Amino acid sequence: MSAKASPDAVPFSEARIPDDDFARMREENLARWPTGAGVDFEAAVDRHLALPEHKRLGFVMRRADAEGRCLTQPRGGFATFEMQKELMQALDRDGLADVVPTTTDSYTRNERWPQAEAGVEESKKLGRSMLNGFPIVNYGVDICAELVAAIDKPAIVLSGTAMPRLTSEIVLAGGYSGYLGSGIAYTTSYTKEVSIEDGIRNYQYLDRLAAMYAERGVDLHRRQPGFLTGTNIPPCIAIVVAVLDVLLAAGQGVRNYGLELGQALHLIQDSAAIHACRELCQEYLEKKGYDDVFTPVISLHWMGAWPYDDAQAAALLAYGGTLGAVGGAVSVTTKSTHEAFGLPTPEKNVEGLKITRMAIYLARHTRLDDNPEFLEEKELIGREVRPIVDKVLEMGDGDAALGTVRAIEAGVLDIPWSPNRQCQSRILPARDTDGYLRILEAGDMPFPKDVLEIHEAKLRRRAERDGVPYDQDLAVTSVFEMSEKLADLMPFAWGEGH
Amino acid sequence: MSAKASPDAVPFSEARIPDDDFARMREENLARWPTGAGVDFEAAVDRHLALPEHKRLGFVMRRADAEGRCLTQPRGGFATFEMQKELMQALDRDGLADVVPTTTDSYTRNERWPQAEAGVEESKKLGRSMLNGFPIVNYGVDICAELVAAIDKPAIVLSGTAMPRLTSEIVLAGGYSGYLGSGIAYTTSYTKEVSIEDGIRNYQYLDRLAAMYAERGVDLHRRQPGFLTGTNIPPCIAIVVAVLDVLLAAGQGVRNYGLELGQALHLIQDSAAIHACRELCQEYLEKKGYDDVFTPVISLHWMGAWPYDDAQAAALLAYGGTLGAVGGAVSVTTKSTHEAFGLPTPEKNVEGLKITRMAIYLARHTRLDDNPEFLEEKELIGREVRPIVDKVLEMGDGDAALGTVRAIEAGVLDIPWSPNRQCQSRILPARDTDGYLRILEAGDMPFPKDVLEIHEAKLRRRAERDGVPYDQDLAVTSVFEMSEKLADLMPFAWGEGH
Amino acid sequence: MTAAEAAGGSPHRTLITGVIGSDTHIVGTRILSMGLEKAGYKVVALGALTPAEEFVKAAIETDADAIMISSLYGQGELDCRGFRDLCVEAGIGGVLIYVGGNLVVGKQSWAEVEQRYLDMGFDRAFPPDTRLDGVLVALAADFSTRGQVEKEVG
Amino acid sequence: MTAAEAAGGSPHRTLITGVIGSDTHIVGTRILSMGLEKAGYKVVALGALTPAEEFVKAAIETDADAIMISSLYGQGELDCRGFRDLCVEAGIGGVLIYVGGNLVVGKQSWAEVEQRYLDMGFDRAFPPDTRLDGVLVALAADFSTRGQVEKEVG
Ligand code: B12
Ligand code: B12
Repeated sequence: MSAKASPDAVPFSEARIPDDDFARMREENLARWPTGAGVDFEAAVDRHLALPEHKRLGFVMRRADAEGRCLTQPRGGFATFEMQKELMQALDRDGLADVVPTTTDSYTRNERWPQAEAGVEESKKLGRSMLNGFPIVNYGVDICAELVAAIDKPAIVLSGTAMPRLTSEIVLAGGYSGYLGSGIAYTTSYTKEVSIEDGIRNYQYLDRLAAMYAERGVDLHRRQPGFLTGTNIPPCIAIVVAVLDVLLAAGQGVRNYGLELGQALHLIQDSAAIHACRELCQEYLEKKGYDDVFTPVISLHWMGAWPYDDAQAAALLAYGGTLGAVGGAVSVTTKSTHEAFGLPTPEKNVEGLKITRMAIYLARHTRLDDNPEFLEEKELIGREVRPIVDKVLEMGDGDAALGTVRAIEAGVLDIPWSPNRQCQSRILPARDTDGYLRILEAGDMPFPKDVLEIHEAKLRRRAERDGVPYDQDLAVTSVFEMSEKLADLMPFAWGEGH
Repeated sequence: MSAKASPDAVPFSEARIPDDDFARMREENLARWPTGAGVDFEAAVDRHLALPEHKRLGFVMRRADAEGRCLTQPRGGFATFEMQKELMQALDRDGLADVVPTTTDSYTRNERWPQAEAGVEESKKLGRSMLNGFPIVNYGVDICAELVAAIDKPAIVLSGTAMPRLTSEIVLAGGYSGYLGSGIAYTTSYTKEVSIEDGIRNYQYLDRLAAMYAERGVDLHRRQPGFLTGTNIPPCIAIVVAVLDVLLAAGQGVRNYGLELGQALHLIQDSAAIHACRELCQEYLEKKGYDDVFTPVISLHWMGAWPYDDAQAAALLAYGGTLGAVGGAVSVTTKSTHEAFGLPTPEKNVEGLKITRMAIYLARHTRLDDNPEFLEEKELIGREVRPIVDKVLEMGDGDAALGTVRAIEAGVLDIPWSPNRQCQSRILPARDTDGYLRILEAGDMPFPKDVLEIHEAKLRRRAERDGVPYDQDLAVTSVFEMSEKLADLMPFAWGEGH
Repeated sequence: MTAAEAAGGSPHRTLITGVIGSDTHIVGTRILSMGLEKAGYKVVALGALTPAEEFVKAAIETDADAIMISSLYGQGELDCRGFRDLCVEAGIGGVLIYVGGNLVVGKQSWAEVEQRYLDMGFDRAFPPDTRLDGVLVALAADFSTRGQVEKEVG
Repeated sequence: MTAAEAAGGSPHRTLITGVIGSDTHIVGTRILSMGLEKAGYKVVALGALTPAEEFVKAAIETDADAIMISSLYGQGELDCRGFRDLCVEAGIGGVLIYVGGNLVVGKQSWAEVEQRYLDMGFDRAFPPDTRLDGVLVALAADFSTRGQVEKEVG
C-alpha cells in the first residue's frame, strides 16, 4: 500500500491511455492491497450483464432523463458490512431511493487501508460506526456483490478522493454500476498535497476502466462532483470544472457521465445553472468532436453549512427537492435534518429522502424554461464560463489536461475555499441582495470586465442593505448564513419581538 | 341564547346598515349571552388605541405589504384559558408567528354556548382539550384582553361560522385586531341549514362593527376565508367569492380586508391566483367606486386531505412557504405534520411555523411576475371570474347581496363539496396532468364555452394518462391524491421495486 | 377479485350515513356514500351537521341495517357519547353502528381511541386513513355474522 | 463592549490551527484563523489534512501557547486519541489544547462527546455550532488563569 500510486510512464495529456500501458497500470494497481486480487474483469462484465436493467445506473439515468423524471439518491456509509447492508436496505425500501449509495470512509479515500481496518475493529468493539463511510477496499469484491444483491435498485459508490484507482477496480468488479468522482473537482476540494496532475491521472485511469466496461456492453454511469468545496460555489465555477472534467472523461472513452451541481438555493439561479451546465458541456464536447456523450445533471442539496434546527433543515430538504424538480435535474442527491451534526441514522436518512421525494412530486410539473430572469441568468453563466474554459484550453494548446494544470497554477482556474496547495483559492463568492451567489473577489480568473461589474454592483447593493463595508466579511457571513437561527434570519419586523 | 339571531328589520341589500338600526341590532345581540354585557365600545376603542402599533394587525398587514414581506400565522385553539394562553405564547415565542391566532371551537361557531361550557368542564376534568378550539364567548372580554396581553404580536380570531355576531363583539372589545370570516364563503362551506341571506346579514353586522372601530381610528384587519370547503377549490371559484365578499364588506365601510386563498399546490397557478385575486378585487371595488380598500392576499397551506406520513407532510409545509413567498402573498397561514390526524400540539404547531418560515426565507427573492405561463394563467383566471361576477351582479340588479343569494339558488354561483342545502354543489374540480386544478363539471355556472373547453381538454389528457374513464372519479381521486402514500404517488419507475 | 370486490353490498341492506354534531366536514361521508352505493348498498345520506337524534330517526324510518357516523372535527368524543343508548331507547338497540374519521382532538394513540369508542357501544371505529375497501370488507363480515346469527336464532 | 470584544488576543500568544487526520474540511479552521488573527493573536495555520505529529512539531517550533485542532469528518475520535501523550513525549505536555467541530460520527449527546475528549486530555472541546466569540472568551479565560498560575508559581 502507498498513498500515491506509482507514476505512470504515459506522458501527461488528455489523450486516451494506450491499452498496453493501461494493462500494466492495472496490474501494478491491483497489487497494492490483497483484495485487489479479487478483481476479475471478465467475471465482472458477466456480473453486470446479468443484472436486471433497473439495477444498472447507466440505464436508469438514461431512462429517467428520457422520461423527464427526477430521481432521489441519498449518501450513506458505515464502518461494517452489517451496518452497511442494513443502511442500504433501509434507503432502498423505506426511503424509496431510486439509486442506493455506498459512501466510503475518509481513510479509504486517502488509501490508508490499515487505518481503515483498525476503524472497522474499533467499530465492532464499540458497537457504533467509528468511520464516516464503508471501507470498501478492505472488504473487497465479493462483499460488494453481496451489497448490490441486497437491494433492488442501482448502486453507486461515492468516494471523495483524488485516488480512486483501487476502489474503483473493486467496486466495479463487484457490480456497482455508478461511480462518482473526477480529477479536477475532487483534487481541488478533497486534498492538500496531491498535485492536480496526479489527480487527473488517477481519474483518467478510472475513466479508461469504465470505458473498457462500456466497450463490453456495460453502460456504467460515471459522474462528476461539481459541488467542489460545497461552499457557496457560483454556478460558473462548477460548470467550468464540469466542462473540463467531462472532456477528460470523454477522452478516455466515457459516454455516460453525470454532472453534479450543488444548489445555490435560488430557484432561478439553480434552474439556469442546471440548464447551462448541460448545454455548455455539450457545446465543448461537440467542439472536441464528441456527439454521443450523455450528460444528465444531478442537483445536490445545499452543500454549505446547515442549520442546527430540525425544522429549518426540513425546509432546506424540501426546497432542495423543489429546486431539482423545477430546474429539470435528473436526480437530487439528498441530505438529512442531522446534516449540521453528523452522519444521519438510517431513519433520518430515510426521512430526508422522503421529504425530498414528496417535494419533487409536488413541483414535478413546473418549469421556468421561458422565464425572462431565468434566460438572462443562463446567458450570464455562458458569458462567465466560456472565457475561462477557452483560456484554459488555450493554455494547454488545446489539451484539457495540460491546460487545467497550468491554469490552476496560474490562478486562471480557481476554486473557492480549496484546501489544495496548488490552488490559489483567492476567488471568493458571496450572496447578493437577490439571493444569488456572486463573485466578490475573482483572484486571477479572467472573467470579462462587464461580467465582473455585474457581480460587484450586486454585492455592493448587499453591503449597502446590510450596512456593512464591502469586504471579505461579505463572503464569511455568506458561509454562515444558512446555519443561522431563524430568529436572526427572519425576525418579527416590528416592535421588539422577543 | 338562540342558534339564530332574530331577523333584522333592515331590508336585505348590500347597503350600509343605518346607524340606528345597527344600535338596536347590537343591543339585541349582546343580550343573548351573559358575557355580552362585558362589551363596552368606548373602552374597547381606548384599549385598541393603547396597543403598540406592532400588536395591531391592521398596521402589521399594511406594513408587511408595503415592505414586500411574507408573514406566517398558525391556527390554534384549545378548550381552557390556561391551555390557550400557553399555546399562544408558544406560537409567539418559539414559533416566531408574526400573527397569533385564537381559533374558536365548533360549538361556539354554532352558538351552542351551553355545550361549549360543558366541553370546558369536561376538558378540565380529563386534563386534555375536548373542544377543537377556544370557547371565547363563554370566557368573555376580559379573558380576551388577558390573551392579547400575553403575546407581543397582533392577535386574530379564526371562527369558521355563519354566525359571528356575538363572538366578534366580544373579541374586538377584548383587543383582538383581526377577524377572519365572511358571509358567502363561510355560509357555503361551514353550514347546512343557514341561508345565504342570513349568513350575509350576519357578516354585514360584523363588517359594520369593524367599520365603526375604523371610524374611531382603530384600523382593524378583516379577512375573507377564500379557501371555502378547502377541497380542490380552483382559483376562479375562490376569487369570484372574494370579489363578492369584499364588495359586501366595503359596503359596510371596511377598508382593511385580507383575501385568503387555499393553495392549489402549483407554483404557477398559485402565483397567478394570488395576483389575479388582488387585481380582480380591486377592479370590482373600483367599479363600485371604492378606491381605498386595502386587500392583501394571504396564502393558506393546502386545505385538502393531508398525507399521514410526517415526511410527506413536512414537504407540503415547506412547499406552502415557497408558494406563498414566490406568489407574493403577504402572509401564509400554516398547518403542521399532524394535520391529517388532529389538532397539533403546541410543539408540532411551532414546527409547522418554523418549516414554513424557513421556506419563505429561502424563496423570498423569487418572483415569476413576467413568466409567460404565469401571465397566461392569470389571464385565464380573469376570463373565468369576470363572466360569473358580472352575471351575479346583473342578477342582483347591481346589488352584490341580492345577486349572490339569487345566483347561488340558480347555481350560477356554485361551490364544490359544499354542505349547504341552498348550494347546488354540482361544480366539481379535479387536478389535470400538469398539476393545475381545473373544472371537471361546471354545473350551471356560466363560464364561457372556450374556457370550459380548455378545462375539459386538460382533464381529458389526465384521464388518458391515467388510463381511466373521463368521469367523476377524476374528482374523487383528486380529493385523495395528496394523502396517498409516497410509494403510490411516485414509485420507483422500473423493475418491481418493493 | 380483491376482498373488497368480493364484499359487494346488497340493495336489501340500508345504511344511514352522516356527520354528527356541529361538524361540517362533508367530503368523507359524501365519498363514502357514493362508494357504498356503487358497491350495491341502499344509502340514506344525512350530510353534515346532523344531530344524533336524526340518525336514529332516519334509521327507524328506513329500517336501516347500519348507521355510519362520521366525525372529523375532534368533538366527536362528546357528540357520540350515549349514541347506543339513544338507539336502545328508540327500540333499535341491535343496529350495527360504525364510526369513523378524526375521532378525538389531536393525534392520539389509535388503539386507545378505538377502545374508547367501542366502550361507548360502537361496533367498530375507523381511523382517519380508512378507505372504502376496508369498510366494505368490515360490513360484509358483520352482515354475514349477523345473517348467521339471525338464521341460527330464526 | 461584549465579552468577546473584551477578550482581545495578544500577539505574544501564538496559536496553532489546523484540521487533523485525513480531514479536508478547511472552511471552519480558515475562518477561525482569520478571526483569531483579527482579534490580535499570532496564528500559525496548518490547514486541512494535518497529521497529529505536525501540530506538535509546529507548536514546538513556534513555542505556541495553544493548539486549536479542528475535526469535522467524524473520524476525529480515532485521530485525536493519544494527542496529549504526543505532546507530553515531545516535552510540551502543558500546552493548551482545544478541539472543535463535528467530533464524532453521527449526532450524539454533546455532554458525552465532550467528556470523551476531556478524558483524552483536551482542555476544552467545542460543539459544531461554535462561533468565534465563544472561543475568544474561552482563550482569554484560560490564558488569564494560566498567567496567574505562572505568576504564582514564578
Ligand atoms: C462543506 C462541507 C464539506 C465540503 C468541505 C470543503 C472543504 N474543503 O472545506 C466537502 C463537500 C468537500 C465535504 C466533504 C466531506 N464531508 Co463534509 N461537510 C460540509 C458541511 C456541509 C459544512 C462544513 C462547513 O464548512 N461549515 C462552515 C464552517 C464555518 O463551520 P465548521 O466547519 O463547523 O467550523 C466552525 C465550528 O465547528 C467551530 N470549529 C471548527 N473547528 C474548530 C476547532 C476549535 C479548536 C474550535 C474552538 C472551534 C472549531 O468553529 C468554526 C467556525 O465557527 C458539513 C455539515 C454542516 N456543518 O452543515 C459537512 C460534514 C462536516 N461533512 C461530513 C462528511 C462525512 C464528509 C465526507 C466524509 C463525505 C461524506 N461522507 O459525505 C467528506 C470528507 C472527506 C474528507 N476526507 O474529509 C460530515 C461529518 C460527519 C460526522 N462528523 O458524523 C458532515 C457533518 C455532514 C454530515 N452530517 O454527514 N464536506
Ligand atoms: C377539508 C377540511 C376542512 C374543510 C371541510 C369542508 C367540508 N365542508 O367538508 C373546512 C375548511 C371547511 C374545514 C373546517 C374545519 N376543520 Co377541517 N379539515 C379538513 C381536512 C384538511 C381534510 C378533510 C377531508 O375532506 N378529507 C378527505 C376525506 C375524503 O377524508 P375523511 O374526511 O378523512 O374521510 C375518510 C375517512 O376518515 C373515513 N371515514 C370518515 N367518516 C367515516 C365514517 C365511517 C363510519 C367510516 C367507516 C369511515 C369514515 O373514510 C373517508 C373516505 O376515505 C382535515 C385534515 C386532513 N385529513 O388532512 C381537517 C380537519 C378534519 N379539520 C379540523 C378542524 C378542527 C376544523 C375546524 C374546526 C377548523 C379549525 N379549528 O381549524 C373546522 C370545522 C368547522 C366545523 N364546524 O366542523 C381538524 C380536526 C381536528 C381533530 N379531530 O383533532 C382536522 C383533522 C385538521 C387538523 N389537524 O386540525 N376543514
